[in-house]
Amino acid sequence: MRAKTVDRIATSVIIGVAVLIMAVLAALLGFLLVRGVRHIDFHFLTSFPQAIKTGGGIGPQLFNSLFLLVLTMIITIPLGLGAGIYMSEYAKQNRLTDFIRLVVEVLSSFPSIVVGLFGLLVIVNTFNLGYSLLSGALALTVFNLPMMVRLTEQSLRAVPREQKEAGLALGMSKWKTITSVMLPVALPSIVTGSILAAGRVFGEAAALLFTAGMSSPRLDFTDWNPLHPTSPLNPLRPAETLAVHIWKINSEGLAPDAPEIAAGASAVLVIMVLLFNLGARWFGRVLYRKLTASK
Amino acid sequence: MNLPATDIRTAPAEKAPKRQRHIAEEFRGKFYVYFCVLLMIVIIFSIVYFIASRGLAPFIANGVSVKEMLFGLKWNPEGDPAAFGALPFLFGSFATSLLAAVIAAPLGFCASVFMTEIMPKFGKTLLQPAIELLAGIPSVVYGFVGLSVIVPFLRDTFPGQGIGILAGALVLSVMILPTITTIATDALRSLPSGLKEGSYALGATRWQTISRIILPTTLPSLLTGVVLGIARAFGEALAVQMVIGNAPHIPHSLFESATTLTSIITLEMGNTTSGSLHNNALWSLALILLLMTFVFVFVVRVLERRVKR
Amino acid sequence: MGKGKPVEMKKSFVMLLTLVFALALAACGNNSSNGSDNASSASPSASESSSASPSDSAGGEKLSGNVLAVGSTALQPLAQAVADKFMAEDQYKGISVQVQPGGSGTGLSQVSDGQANIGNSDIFAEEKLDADKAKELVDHKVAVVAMAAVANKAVGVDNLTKQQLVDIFTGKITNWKDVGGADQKIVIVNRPASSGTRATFEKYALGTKTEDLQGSIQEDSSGTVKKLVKETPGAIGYLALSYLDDSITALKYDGVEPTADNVKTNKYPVWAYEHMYTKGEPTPEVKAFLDYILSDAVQSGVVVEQGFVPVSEMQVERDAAGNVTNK
Amino acid sequence: MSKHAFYTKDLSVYYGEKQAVKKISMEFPAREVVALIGPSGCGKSTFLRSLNRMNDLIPGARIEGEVWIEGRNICDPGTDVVSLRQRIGMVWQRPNPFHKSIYENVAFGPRYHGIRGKKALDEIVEECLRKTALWDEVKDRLHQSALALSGGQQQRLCIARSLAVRPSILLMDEPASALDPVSTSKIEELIAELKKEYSIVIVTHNMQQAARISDKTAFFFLGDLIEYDDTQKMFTNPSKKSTDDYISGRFG
Repeated sequence: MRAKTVDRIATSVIIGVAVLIMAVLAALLGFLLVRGVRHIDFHFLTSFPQAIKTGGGIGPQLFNSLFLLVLTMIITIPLGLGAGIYMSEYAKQNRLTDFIRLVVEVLSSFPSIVVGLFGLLVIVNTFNLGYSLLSGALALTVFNLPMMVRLTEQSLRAVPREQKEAGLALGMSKWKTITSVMLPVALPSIVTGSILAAGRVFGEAAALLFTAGMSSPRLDFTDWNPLHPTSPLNPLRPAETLAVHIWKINSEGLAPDAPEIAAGASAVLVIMVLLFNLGARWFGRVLYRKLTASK
Repeated sequence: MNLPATDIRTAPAEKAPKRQRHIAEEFRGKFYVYFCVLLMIVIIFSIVYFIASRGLAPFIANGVSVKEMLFGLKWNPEGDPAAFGALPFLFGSFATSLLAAVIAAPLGFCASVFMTEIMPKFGKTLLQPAIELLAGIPSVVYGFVGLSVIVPFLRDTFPGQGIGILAGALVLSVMILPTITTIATDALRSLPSGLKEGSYALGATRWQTISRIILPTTLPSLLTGVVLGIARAFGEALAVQMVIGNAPHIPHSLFESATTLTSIITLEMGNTTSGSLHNNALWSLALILLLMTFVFVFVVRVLERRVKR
Repeated sequence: MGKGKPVEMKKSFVMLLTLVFALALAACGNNSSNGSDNASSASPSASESSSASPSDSAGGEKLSGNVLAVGSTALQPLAQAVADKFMAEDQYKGISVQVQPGGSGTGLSQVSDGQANIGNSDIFAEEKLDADKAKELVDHKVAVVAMAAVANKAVGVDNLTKQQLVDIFTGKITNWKDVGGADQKIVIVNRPASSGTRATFEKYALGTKTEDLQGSIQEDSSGTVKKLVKETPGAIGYLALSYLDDSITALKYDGVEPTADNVKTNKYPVWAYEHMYTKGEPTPEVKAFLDYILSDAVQSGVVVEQGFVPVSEMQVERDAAGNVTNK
Repeated sequence: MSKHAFYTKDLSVYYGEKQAVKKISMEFPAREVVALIGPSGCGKSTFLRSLNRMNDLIPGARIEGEVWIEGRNICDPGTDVVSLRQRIGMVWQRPNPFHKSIYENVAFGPRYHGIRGKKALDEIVEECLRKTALWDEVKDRLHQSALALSGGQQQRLCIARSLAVRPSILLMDEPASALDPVSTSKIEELIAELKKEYSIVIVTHNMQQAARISDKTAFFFLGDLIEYDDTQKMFTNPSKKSTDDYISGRFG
């Protein structure tokens, strides 16, 4: 009898905690969205920020965040796939592999600020890339790479062994088997995972303060030549991302409506992360269905 | 009978170049993956090298003693005499991250038990995405919410100014909850179902099964999650800096301004000139952060080895 | 297979070695090219600026190139606003000015190392850099920033003497009632010890260096300081004049109100120059920008709008050691 | 064509320290079906998988001895395993079509081996699908995903896929054990058809199946080849007692 009472109490505590977590999340989202959403309109999303006047927008920041994300992914995905393929297919069971595994683990747990400082010292100063999108993308690659490697490794390992053997049995090289037979099977989970990882890149700020910089040149959205300094596509220009912008206006904002802009920008950021989350699931499912089931 | 083996690809002469092709293809592929792996190794070594090259300078070139850095109570690198005691920062970092883990760990365990044992369907469709969403929210947003909600709440409820270790720990606990929960959930899910069913078959209640069978067997995995959570909390910079107050002292209470390693670095790095002793002392703190990462990874490894056994 | 394995391992080892070697080579190549980059142009993103017309700008030819200004977060909004205006001017169309915050220290080290063309700083270079490095830098004072001690509205005090301020910031006075205000514990919202703003405040308001007190708050950013002072009962801090508004009380200093007019005459002494440092004499496009920021239109326009005091209107001058002379 | 498609000589396979296959020498006649039978873990699958060196993939696996196919010893370290495997088709217990369309599943191999041109590929696809009696079932949906097919169809597609690269030998590892009886009988019919062109080695747990489809049967036990003879003799009058015990169901 007593055991049953204890069981009932414990169960209700656990359910209580689950409810609490949901409540915290709901409150958090509610707080951010309620305070922020009413500031979001087309003008806010597309116009330039104002230093001391009201009515500033977050257009360039939003663009920078997305562009930085694309740049980071362009660098990370091929490298991450390569190293992930190594870990799952080419690594032999020896000390070297253990060591590489350790490297991946350590790399993924570096604090972002340490990576940012490293970026400042090496990428920004020593390699002389300056505060730029490229520097930021390289620093973000440092975090994202281990995630991508693990993701690729796990996804490839989850591919049934018979798939690989089927490729090899047709007389294909191992490399061809991996890239043409195994990767397509692993693709849905890799895509889902990397979109989720991309969401994290989107919100990163600490490392970018030191690498991508905290301001943008006055972007000229009519000039799409990547070599021009004010072109939005120039990877060597400094760029303030949305997350950095929130940090900056929270700390230094002079505009009278700085709190509203911060709230609006936070809401945009959270909505983007939400979209990434939902998008990743949806896209992964669609991709899986497309690659497996009949149309 | 016409052997199909010879009707289309007939000439053995054709085989030779083809064989070359697949060998070349394999070589290119291998070269590429080795390059990627090597790049990772180069990255990690250069991170350690560059940070150490700056971070060790105060000890080597300026004669700051390691003992002072680790156990000194006074931080005043531009004072006369300069003082480099980083103990308050170490204390702040450990206090906030451990406290955050103390808050988040039970919550995370309960959530994962809920998701695996009590209402798996609801957990999988609602709670799990919700928790993953918590992981995706940017840290600046957490700092913003902490400063706008948690700090005023603590200020009104408890003595003190609201900022301090508790505020930092609360913010961090929400941030590391996903890490702990996800790993705990994975561990619980991977339990052989026979284990549970055996226990139920003996007439044990759900809670008895959970507390006597499930938690003990998954303990190392659960601890792994907690350690990873602590590691994340330890390295978090902006969110903590916004709510902790940043006084370079060991606080007397949870509601008094304190500093962490990360917050002092973000606070002062921009104000110091590169190459100055003060600047290098900050790099030393970054080096400590780096070394702590190694410690955390080591602890996780030890725990994982126990899981495997 | 038994025999095949070592062969394969050897192959991969050779491959690794080759890679290491190739990378090392690439790194060397990179370094040397960087070195030459540095020599030819001051700014990393200004690889095109070396092609800028060198010294014939007097001939009325259009200038072009990149200018990178890095440093003080306090100066950044002003510099950015001026840069935006500057680039909108027809005759400077070819020049691209980029302003980066990052802190005075970063600005000074980057201009000194040649990574930036302009180093923005709240303080004199002599106070941060080694003497020989500081000597290479040329100072351009572009504005004056004044700071006011500010307090939470509920403390019931609107004036503090210098001695009272010192006592508060050194922890001798811990309650507002001791300076004639409400019975409320004082909460200090300070800047980090390395901050230029704090250095100015200590030098000209307190006249002494202070140490961080137990329980005091250190925030580097004006926005956060303002928020905390506004919300925390009994809080005291200090802010640039541009951040002052009705939500907080700006304290008089020895009875003098912190206004631009009082700053110009040095009646209100808590002010400092905003510096733009260049390494050696500025290149033509940098000079064009500096001249622009010092032009009357800008000084009486954007500078005042942003709450700074124009340098030209200062009736006194102050050197790095703090000696004041009348102009 | 020689009498033997291929043969092994003193072939041993080790997993780490454990010897899974013990010095087996066997000859496989051309264009006949050889069934490998024996209780689970007797080494028959391992033996099969070492015939195209698929065991290379398993960490810790090691081969000793010789396997001679088309005048080459494939266990020789210098052997080009990749080219070798093209000559040996393989079919697994569980159907494992590529995550591609039906057409691509078949065309993928030949295209990799250098056959370009839509027409040539189309011909191969049709030919292989016809050989596996799949053509009529799928000819209208060649470009749909192969994973939408039923299990039995998938297995036949996998056979078609391996035929497309023109092997001379087919290795089948319990190809029907995951299928329903109807699909199983289709596969068995197919095997009977295919042995006109290919030498087939099949691992099976199903005694009746071995008796129905094979020309010769080998009985494995604990890594040893106990007996290898014509199927008819094996099932009616085995020379070893343990073979008799196994076939009549007294153990295993």
